[in-house]
Amino acid sequence: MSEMRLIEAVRDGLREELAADGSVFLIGQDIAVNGGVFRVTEGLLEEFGPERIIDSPLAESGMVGVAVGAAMNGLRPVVEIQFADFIFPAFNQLVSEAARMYYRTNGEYSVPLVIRAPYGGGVRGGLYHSQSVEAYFAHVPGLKVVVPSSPYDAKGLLKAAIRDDNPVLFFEHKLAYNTVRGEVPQGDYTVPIGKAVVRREGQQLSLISYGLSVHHCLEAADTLSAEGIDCEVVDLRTVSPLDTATLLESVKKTGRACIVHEDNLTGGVGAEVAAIIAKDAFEFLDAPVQRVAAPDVPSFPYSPNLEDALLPGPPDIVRMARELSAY
Amino acid sequence: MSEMRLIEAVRDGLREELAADGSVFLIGQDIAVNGGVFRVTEGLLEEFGPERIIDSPLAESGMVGVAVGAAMNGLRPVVEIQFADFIFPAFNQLVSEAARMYYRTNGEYSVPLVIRAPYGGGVRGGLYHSQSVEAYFAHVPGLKVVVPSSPYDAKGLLKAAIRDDNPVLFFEHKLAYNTVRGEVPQGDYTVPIGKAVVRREGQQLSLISYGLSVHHCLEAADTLSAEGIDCEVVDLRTVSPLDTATLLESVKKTGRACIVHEDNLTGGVGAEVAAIIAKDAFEFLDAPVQRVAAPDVPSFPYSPNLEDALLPGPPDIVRMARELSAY
Amino acid sequence: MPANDGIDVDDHLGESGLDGDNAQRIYRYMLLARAISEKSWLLTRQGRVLFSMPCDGQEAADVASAYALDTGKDFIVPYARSLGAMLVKGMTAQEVMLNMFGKAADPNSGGRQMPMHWGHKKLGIISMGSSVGTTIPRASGVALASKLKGQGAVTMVYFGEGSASEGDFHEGLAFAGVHRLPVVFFCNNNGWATSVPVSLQSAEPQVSRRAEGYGFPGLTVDGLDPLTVYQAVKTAVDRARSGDGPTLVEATTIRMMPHSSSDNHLRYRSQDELDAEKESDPLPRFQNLLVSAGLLDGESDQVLRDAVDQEVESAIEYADAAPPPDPETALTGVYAP
Amino acid sequence: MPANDGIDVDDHLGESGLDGDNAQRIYRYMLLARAISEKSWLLTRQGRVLFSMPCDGQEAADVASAYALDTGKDFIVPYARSLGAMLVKGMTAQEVMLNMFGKAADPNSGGRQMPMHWGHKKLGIISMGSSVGTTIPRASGVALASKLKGQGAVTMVYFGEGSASEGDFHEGLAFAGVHRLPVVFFCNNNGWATSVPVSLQSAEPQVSRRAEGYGFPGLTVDGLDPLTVYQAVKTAVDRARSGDGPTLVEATTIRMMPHSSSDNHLRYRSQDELDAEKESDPLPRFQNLLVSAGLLDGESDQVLRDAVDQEVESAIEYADAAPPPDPETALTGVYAP
Ligand SMILES: Cc1ncc(C[n+]2csc(CCOP(=O)(O)OP(=O)(O)O)c2C)c(N)n1
Ligand SMILES: Cc1ncc(C[n+]2csc(CCOP(=O)(O)OP(=O)(O)O)c2C)c(N)n1
Ligand SMILES: [Mg+2]
Ligand SMILES: [Mg+2]
Repeated sequence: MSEMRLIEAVRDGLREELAADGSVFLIGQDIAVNGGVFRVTEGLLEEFGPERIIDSPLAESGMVGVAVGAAMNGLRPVVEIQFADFIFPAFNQLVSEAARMYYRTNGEYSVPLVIRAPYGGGVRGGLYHSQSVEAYFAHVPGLKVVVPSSPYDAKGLLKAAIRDDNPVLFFEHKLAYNTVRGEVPQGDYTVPIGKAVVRREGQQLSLISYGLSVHHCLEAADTLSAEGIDCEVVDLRTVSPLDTATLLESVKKTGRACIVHEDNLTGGVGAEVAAIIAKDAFEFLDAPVQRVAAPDVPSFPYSPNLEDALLPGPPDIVRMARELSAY
Repeated sequence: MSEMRLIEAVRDGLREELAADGSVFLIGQDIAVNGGVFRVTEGLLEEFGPERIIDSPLAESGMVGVAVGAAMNGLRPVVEIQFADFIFPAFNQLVSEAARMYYRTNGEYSVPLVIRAPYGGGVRGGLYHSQSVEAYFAHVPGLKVVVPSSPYDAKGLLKAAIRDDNPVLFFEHKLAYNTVRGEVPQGDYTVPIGKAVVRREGQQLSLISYGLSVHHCLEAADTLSAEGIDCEVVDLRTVSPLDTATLLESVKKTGRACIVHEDNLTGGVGAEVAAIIAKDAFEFLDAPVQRVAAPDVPSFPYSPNLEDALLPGPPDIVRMARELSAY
Repeated sequence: MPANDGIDVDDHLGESGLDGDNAQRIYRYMLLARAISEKSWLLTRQGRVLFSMPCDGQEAADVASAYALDTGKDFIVPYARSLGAMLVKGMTAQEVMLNMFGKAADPNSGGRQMPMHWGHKKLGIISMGSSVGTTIPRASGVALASKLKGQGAVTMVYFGEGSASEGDFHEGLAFAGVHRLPVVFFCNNNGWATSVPVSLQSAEPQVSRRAEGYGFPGLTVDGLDPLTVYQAVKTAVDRARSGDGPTLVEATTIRMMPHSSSDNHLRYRSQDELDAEKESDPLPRFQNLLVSAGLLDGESDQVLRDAVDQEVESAIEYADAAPPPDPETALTGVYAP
Repeated sequence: MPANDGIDVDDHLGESGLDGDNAQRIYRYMLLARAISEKSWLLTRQGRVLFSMPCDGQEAADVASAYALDTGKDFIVPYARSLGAMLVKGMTAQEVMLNMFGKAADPNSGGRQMPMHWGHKKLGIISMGSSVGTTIPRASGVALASKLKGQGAVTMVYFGEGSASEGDFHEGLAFAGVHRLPVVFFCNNNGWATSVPVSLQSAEPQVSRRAEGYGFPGLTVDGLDPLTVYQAVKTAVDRARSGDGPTLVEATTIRMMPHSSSDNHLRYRSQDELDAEKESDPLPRFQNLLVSAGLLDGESDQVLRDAVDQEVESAIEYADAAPPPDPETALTGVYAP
């Protein structure tokens, strides 16, 4: 065990999988010589050489298409999209090809592919370097979507994603890279995809979240606890497929649920989670299911006071939790 | 008034807007000489000439990008995507450009653009000629998403879409083109975007839907009525922005809600509608909010008995309604 | 037949690098492709098959190009009209018909995809969906893996000139050029993307001229002559296999039939034009060449045609009777275990 | 200065079609662009501005190309490094600085976009986001509208050689070729896409060679010499305006600074290489040319530089003091009314 920043945990996971499995290779813009614009892949070129750490042309669709083809011919590509915002040119390759290859070939061809991308706001990145894009992909059967909140999970889930025979989208909050620290085992371990975890036990209210927002929930839970509101915090970790058992168990216990994410409200992952709760925990609910999310605006504007006006954070969660528990 | 098929109503709307406003033009694959693969645009080339009815290259991103540019220079492009399934190559142009042009320019530039596309299954079109894609776009602030169910609405909503200064996605169920008929006024009228309508009044259960599925709901409501289950059918017409007032009013009255769509369940429009109901009609609910949707499979497979196994239809709605009303 | 006029048949055969046996085999594959295409069309007219995309007019290009591959080792990334190449790559008439009828035993997709959406892992045929163009970077990816693994395989990807308008064409070719990948880009330029003529795809109708922008050779060949196609593709395949990188081969072909069973080409093409085009049908032309070369006569041709016909008929019979996919399976296989 | 060696300065000026006045104006715009770029960089180092993308090394290309437009009528679709072109098109140093500081009065986006994400409707500058390449079909669309409306305007779109790898490049150019649209595609080939050299974008490093595949001319010019750039672009603009269709002009430039204020180019370029590149800085080179032509001397140059400096300093002062956008407005303007 050693304490690591989230960025180091991701790098660790990549390095170990590259070392353990010769079929793993990385491709992305600026990931080789430059070590990635966030430095996630720093040092990997030196260690694994240019055949396995490939600087891609500025062409996301082609890059993902190439990765799908390489995966179909026995490799395990890990693609870095420089910012999650730039995944859209590759949308067709992901949704029409990667996601449904296994189904459409009746199980003949699988596509063991990982797409990593930094997501999220709060870094003054403006409308195109701040987005959360997980909801688009959580709607797509055949894709898995993972959003780790801790260094331990980041490494363990990434390793699981690389070994998974399905296409996995792996979103890393760029603000978490260097601000979120935690204990990470040195050697090999995986964290299973599709399993949520309770980060904090509580009796009165379930805060359900993923990624950086989990930390906002934990912070809010501390504040709320001082006010006598005892929150449970569920970290989904995987947003598709959802671990409905864990989240329902929590809500059935607390009777109150609030889903929290940084993505905009309408059609976000919170909608699906709320729909599941409303259906399967109906009898247990003491209050309406609530969501704390960014407003329906096209991502976060650049100017700090505009961005700060939109970024959902601990105060928003606290406010909603108070309202819920007073219901 | 005259009875028309839905396809004729769409064509009528296009023709009237082309005639009324010289800045309207159409672009799409096979829409000019061939009149569109579904014949929606038949006769328009002859009437309006090749400068306004343009056969596009096989390049959806380019086509939408061109349309965005033309819209920014004062025209009102109406793009036909040959099948909704082929909208994904243009995803970036729609989400990153069209949707947020107005916001990102602080209101300087608007993008008056309509994207029409036939959607939906039941035509043995297999995995790539059967999809519902509205949920992806309903998540995008800055876009409007319309799915008409009747010829009257198709014409009126299309005309409203063309006159709207925002990008509007307009999905037409390909099975409805020639099977759904209805009265359509000859001349000019519009149906407002963002307004749902109650298609059938009922007291016990709200079936909330859009597009072809509305007809499935109406059919199911007839069956259910014979069993003494009195359903209200709400046709959303616009799935983004949602007319929450109308749908909540219905659910508050009936106390039971089931959302129906052909798109796959997880992350579909039904998730958002369910989340809204669970939150804002909480006190009125006598049963959990339910959804009838396609299972989470990558669209409908080709083989008829595979497709029929997945297509949600009136029997599924009836079954769910019985369950709900027995709750 | 026009295009053979004035050409010394034996020289032409000799230059192509194909011996008589191989030329005969190619001819047989062309006959088989045509027979399947024609009969599939009829099946759609009878309502027994729901969809077809005829390859009539493309047999020379598809068969001869695939013939230049090491079929046991190389990969094909097909498109819907690549039937001829599928046959050369080892797909049987029966397998094709299982696909046409959407039956459970269809090795392409078990009835999950529309007819003529190819993919056959054991044969090295990389699955295609309907979204055109996506195959092109995928082919570069398959070839990248071949290179990294030292597989020694060449990947050939087929697409139409219309599909070459998609951005994925650009991105796929550029990548292959940079990494000198063992891939051959084979463009079937039949002049039409459904109803849209090539003149509306690009002001430069010759797709091969784009290759130079990616730093590798491009050439346009007469796609109606299998010998010419074979020779050009063989050179490209050898080049790829020896590590010299990709080639873009454009074969000019004709589309003798409508785009698909859902299309009516008389809406945008005149009967006269279609009749004139029929004159350059690659089949009688190659038949004549083989006759001139003493590799075929009226009798042996009829024997061949009867055998092919019989093969297709029994494939149809078999496939028609084969069980459809079990509806229960519609829900399974979304995720690999 | 190297590239002027052996060239008759007056001939060169004469051939470019620019008179002395215009040459001086171009020089001033270049100085202004450089000064803004340098000072913006400093502002990021001071933490007063949060982001910048320097255009140092590109001033000749950007300014001279835009100078070939009818700035009152034509359209520009810029990219982040098009500062020089923005100035020529009428954006003031003050407006640029309002943008750099993300202030409410920023005409580009009112502080909603990152710095150097241009767009100014009144000036005919079509808004850009960050997703590169999307601008290229957009430019064809602006030009299509010009053509349909008989507007008589030319659209010029700027992008880097890296961005030319996106599929949208292909789709945008092909469309413009087919419809002979009044558009000029201006590629700034500085050899780098952040840390990725052009050799990894395409095996053919000259982007202009792709034009022939779309049926219109492409050419590569020395982007460090404003006269050459002006002349080439003027020809392309005239061609476009007269209805003869698009041209792809590639200007080879240098990127003297890191990709952006978030980048450290020493991670992938050596100091030696950077030092060597500095030798071809377009500014001293053009300065020398003007001196040789008798259009500039030490004194007038200093006067100019002081004025430019003053202009930028007061723009910074103004912008720094200007009010930021009202947080309440963050929620508004998602939909046009
Ligand atoms: C992305 C996408 N857009 C549109 C279509 C509809 N479509 C199917 S085939 C085709 C024309 C293809 O033309 P070409 O590539 O020249 O091949 P050909 O049919 O002529 O052999 C079109 C438009 C599609 N399948 N995929
Ligand atoms: C679609 C997309 N992918 C990635 C990026 C990140 N990015 C911004 S600029 C850039 C390099 C651009 O290089 P080039 O086009 O050559 O322009 P230059 O910066 O050299 O002037 C990259 C990769 C982006 N903005 N958009
Ligand atoms: Mg074609
Ligand atoms: Mg560059």
